[in-house]
Amino acid sequence: MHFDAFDRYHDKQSFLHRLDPRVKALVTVIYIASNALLPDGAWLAFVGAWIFLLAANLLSQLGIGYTFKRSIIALPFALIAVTVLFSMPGKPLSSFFFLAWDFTITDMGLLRFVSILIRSWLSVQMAILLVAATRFPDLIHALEHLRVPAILTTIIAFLYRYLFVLTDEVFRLLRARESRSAAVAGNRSGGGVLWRAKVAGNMAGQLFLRSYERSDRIYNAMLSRGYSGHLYTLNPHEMKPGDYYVTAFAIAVIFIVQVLGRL
Amino acid sequence: MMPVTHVVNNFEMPECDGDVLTVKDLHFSYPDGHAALHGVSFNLCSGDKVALVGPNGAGKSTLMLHLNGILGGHGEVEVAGKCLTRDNLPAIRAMVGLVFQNPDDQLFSPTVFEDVAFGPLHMGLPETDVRARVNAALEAVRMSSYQDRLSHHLSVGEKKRIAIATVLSMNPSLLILDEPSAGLDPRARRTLINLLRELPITMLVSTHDMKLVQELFPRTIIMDEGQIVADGLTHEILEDEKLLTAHGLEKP
Amino acid sequence: MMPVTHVVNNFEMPECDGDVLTVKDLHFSYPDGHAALHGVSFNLCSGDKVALVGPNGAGKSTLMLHLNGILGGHGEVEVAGKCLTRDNLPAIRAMVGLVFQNPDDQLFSPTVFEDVAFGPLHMGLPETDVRARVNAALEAVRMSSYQDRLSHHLSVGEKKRIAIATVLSMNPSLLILDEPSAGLDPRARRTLINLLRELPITMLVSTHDMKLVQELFPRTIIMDEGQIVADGLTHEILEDEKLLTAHGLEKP
Amino acid sequence: MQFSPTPLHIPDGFLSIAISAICWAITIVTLGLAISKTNKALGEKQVPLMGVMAAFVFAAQMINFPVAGGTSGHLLGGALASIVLGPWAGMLVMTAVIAVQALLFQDGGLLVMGANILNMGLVTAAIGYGLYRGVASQSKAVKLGVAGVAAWLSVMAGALLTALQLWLSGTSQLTIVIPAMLGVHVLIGLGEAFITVAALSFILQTRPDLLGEDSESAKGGRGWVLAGGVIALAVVLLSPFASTNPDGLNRVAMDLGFFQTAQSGVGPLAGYAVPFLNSATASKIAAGIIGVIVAGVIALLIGRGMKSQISNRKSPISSPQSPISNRRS
Ligand SMILES: Nc1ncnc2c1ncn2[C@@H]1O[C@H](COP(=O)(O)OP(=O)(O)OP(=O)(O)O)[C@@H](O)[C@H]1O
Ligand SMILES: Nc1ncnc2c1ncn2[C@@H]1O[C@H](COP(=O)(O)OP(=O)(O)OP(=O)(O)O)[C@@H](O)[C@H]1O
Ligand SMILES: [Mg+2]
Ligand SMILES: [Mg+2]
Repeated sequence: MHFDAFDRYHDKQSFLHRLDPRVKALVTVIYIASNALLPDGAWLAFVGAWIFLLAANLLSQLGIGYTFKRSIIALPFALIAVTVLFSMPGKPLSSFFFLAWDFTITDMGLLRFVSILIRSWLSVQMAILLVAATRFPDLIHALEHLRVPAILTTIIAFLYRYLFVLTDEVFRLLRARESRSAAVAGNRSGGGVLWRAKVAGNMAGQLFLRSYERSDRIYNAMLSRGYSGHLYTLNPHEMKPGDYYVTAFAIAVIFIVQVLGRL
Repeated sequence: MMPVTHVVNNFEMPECDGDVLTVKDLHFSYPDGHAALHGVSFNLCSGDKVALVGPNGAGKSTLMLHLNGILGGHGEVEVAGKCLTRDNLPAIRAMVGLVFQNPDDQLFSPTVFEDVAFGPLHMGLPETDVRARVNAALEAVRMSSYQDRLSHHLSVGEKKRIAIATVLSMNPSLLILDEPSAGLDPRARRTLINLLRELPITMLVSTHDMKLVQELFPRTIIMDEGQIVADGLTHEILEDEKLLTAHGLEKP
Repeated sequence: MMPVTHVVNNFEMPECDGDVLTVKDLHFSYPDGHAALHGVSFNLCSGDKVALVGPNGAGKSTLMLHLNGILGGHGEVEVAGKCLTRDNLPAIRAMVGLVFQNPDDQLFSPTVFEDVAFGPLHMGLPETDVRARVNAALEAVRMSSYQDRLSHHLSVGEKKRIAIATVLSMNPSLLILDEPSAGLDPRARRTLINLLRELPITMLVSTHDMKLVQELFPRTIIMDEGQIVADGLTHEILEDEKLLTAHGLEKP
Repeated sequence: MQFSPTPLHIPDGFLSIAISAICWAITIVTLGLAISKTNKALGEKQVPLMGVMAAFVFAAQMINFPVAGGTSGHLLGGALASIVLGPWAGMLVMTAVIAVQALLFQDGGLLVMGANILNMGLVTAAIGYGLYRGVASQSKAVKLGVAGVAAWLSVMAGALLTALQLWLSGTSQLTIVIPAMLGVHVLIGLGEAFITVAALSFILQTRPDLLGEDSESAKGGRGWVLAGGVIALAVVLLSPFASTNPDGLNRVAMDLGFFQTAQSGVGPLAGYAVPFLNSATASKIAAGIIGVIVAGVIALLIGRGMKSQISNRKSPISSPQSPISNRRS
């Protein structure tokens, strides 16, 4: 089976794809931090940040719809912020009754709610762009260069590699359970909730043991190729002049956006 | 490259209208767009023992997953005259026993007993029936003494047999096995062959082991690139070297 | 039941004193007390291609794990005249390339390049040498264009070949393969056979695939219950049906 | 597929930068400790082990079971991971899982990753391990029972922390977010507890050595029992109070004068993402300093770019492009 569906990388020969992964990771984080720093209702700055996103999108050749479609993932979380609609002091805009409560939407509340959504929407899209235009192994290298401790990047690299192996295994287990989840006429099928939870727990335990034993075998494979506690990797990336210029330019633009937000 | 379709002459197949299984013009694409089946049709009759062969990626496992409704493509699948629909699904799963290639995928409970009892328990049978079915299923694969063993500690060959017992306990009328002999040593393989020969159930078995095909199955279906390219008597198909090599197979 | 030891007469084995590998009276028990090897002795000479066969649980994998010091039992293991000691370990691991049965255990890096470079990097070679070795190894298994591919996107057959490349990049003088052909379809199996035939390295290969043994290896060693019960020319061993059936094997 | 974002994975944009930074600080310090401890205590064998275990937690989160009415329970894994691997390794494993979920699937944001790791990785591991260690020498039934409680509490703790962070960021109203988060997670926590207990009993049955007295996971000190107990107690005491009387919590925060800006009903930091940029003069000064720094960074980057351009031009032959860098040009 192929769970390549997990891999969010989208192969293209674009400017953004060729950029050094460090640059992409760094600029993405700065951009997201900048969004978080923008005050509520800084419309001009939001537009600026959006243009920055559009430009990046254009450079990636992925099409504007690409990140837009995927950004829907953060939408459910917006529910959490709905309460600010009613709770900020301000001019009442409209009010309604619901289950004996009186809800009043204020203008400040609306302003804050919309601002939170815009910030989140822009940030999520930039993160989507990052992983769509950067192969995950390159992203791991970028983390290494950005001084993330080696033990963490190594765990992440293993996680990425075995993610596919183990999720395949889980899906096969789930299939096996499904294909034996039968019923005969006249009986209530399915068993009790506790029994079902126990079966799920057994599957988790089963998976744990197999993963544990697999890690033993992998360790053996590493030993037989000379592993002795240290991991060495080649540095496959070199910062090119263009990479520095792009970083500088991006930071300058983000700074301008910040200034716009505080005018 | 389009697969070459060969017409196998001089046929002497058991005649029936597919009383156990009818598949008609089945099409299926995976979510990533890969078209794994395009237009598969065949029948299985009560008592048939049929081999399903073909190169890696031919679509054998995909086809098998359709037969008890784990995957749902376009086309018609009828089990014992019942169409495969959402409502029929649980009933059809009670009739079609699917054994996966890797017994580790099949066995998710700590003990052999719990695993074999899963199907009957899920059907909501009373305890005495469950025990009777477990005993009968383990008896059939000759593993009665293994009830309380931990599945984790069994050898591959033993696991395979338990995996078969987990579906036998559901009293299926059709047994579907995905590559049952992979990874077994010759002795375990021989035991498995004898077991399959003795089981009095209709079965469809996918395999890469052409010798197994020759020994066990009167009828063979060859799949390649999501289509059935041959369906006929095994001894005739195995004579047709051109057909075999065209689909990456070899004479045993 | 004690294994029956057969003396194979009429021997015409390449004569040497084990210039690549000498194993003398090797004993090993797993921590849980299970005695997996009792008294294994054999030699490998430069250029030998030897098959290691025997039923599940015979101790084949256990023996192979001793040959580059992952397990350490009692007895003598000499690689190219060097005793296997703690100090020699890195040097010996550079000489003995061990490929595990499951390529998913062997390929633990995200990309093919990183995996094939792992061995040379840990030998402390400079970057240009590492790159040269990776290229040569991938060339040898005809997978040069796969450098930047992600390991999890490969098919089983491709993974197997990359797994072999990961040890070839260490320029081993002895290649040890644990069940290389399991799970491959006939076409992929054929490709692998051709690859092994062309590789000009001494190799010891464990397998359940008696046809592979017949086609590829002039010499065969049979193990059962932790002991070597036969060691001789393949064509002679395959004629001895009594020997084969006594150890759960079959003529191809 | 079970990749719908759970209410515990906070996306970017929902936490203020101050709260994100505070959470990052706590997370980084804890992880630093975890790394130095694991480096010291565990052999080189632990690297592949932790990596594969991280993949295990990730995959195990997909194992679900139907509860009722189309909903299903599944696993978070923090408590289970720390019980079987030990607390520090468990934290590192959970960190990797959360990082990959954020990086690869946008399940949780980047800037708020510190908070997500804190809520779902560190606190869950501390509670899970601490409580379990406290009864490690008891009978199997007691161990499993406590593990279940610990798993449930770990989820509640994560939910409570998430709610507090959202409130402190001025994203949600306390009176609503606390009862909502805790209410939803009472059920999710039950699923966590069931699966954790069943998985542990599976392991105890098949490989008891992995959880035995001289296993890797048993090497945590008594300090963990204390830490886990204290955090769990805090959750137990705070949750009912917070959910029945969130206004009270709001009042307490104001009375204690933690935040001068706490005038609105929303939360202490309401209205401004950066409270310390509030007053006009401070804001101007800060803006000036940041401006200078940004200009400096930009100049540095351009300088570096020019330098590497020159060095590239000087030695086109002596530094042949490696195959790896070739593929990117
Ligand atoms: N989950 C999936 N998503 C996308 N494509 C898939 C998936 N599973 C299988 N495929 C593809 O569908 C085709 C048929 O696969 P299938 O597993 O049915 O082949 P098979 O005949 O069983 O092969 P094998 O002999 O290797 O088991 C292959 O090309 C495979 O790559
Ligand atoms: N880690 C272990 N702990 C205890 N016993 C083990 C362990 N690994 C293997 N054994 C036992 O040692 C014996 C030899 O196992 P080994 O894996 O070497 O067999 P094998 O010849 O490779 O078999 P196969 O053909 O199935 O691969 C078996 O009885 C097995 O159960
Ligand atoms: Mg298949
Ligand atoms: Mg073996």
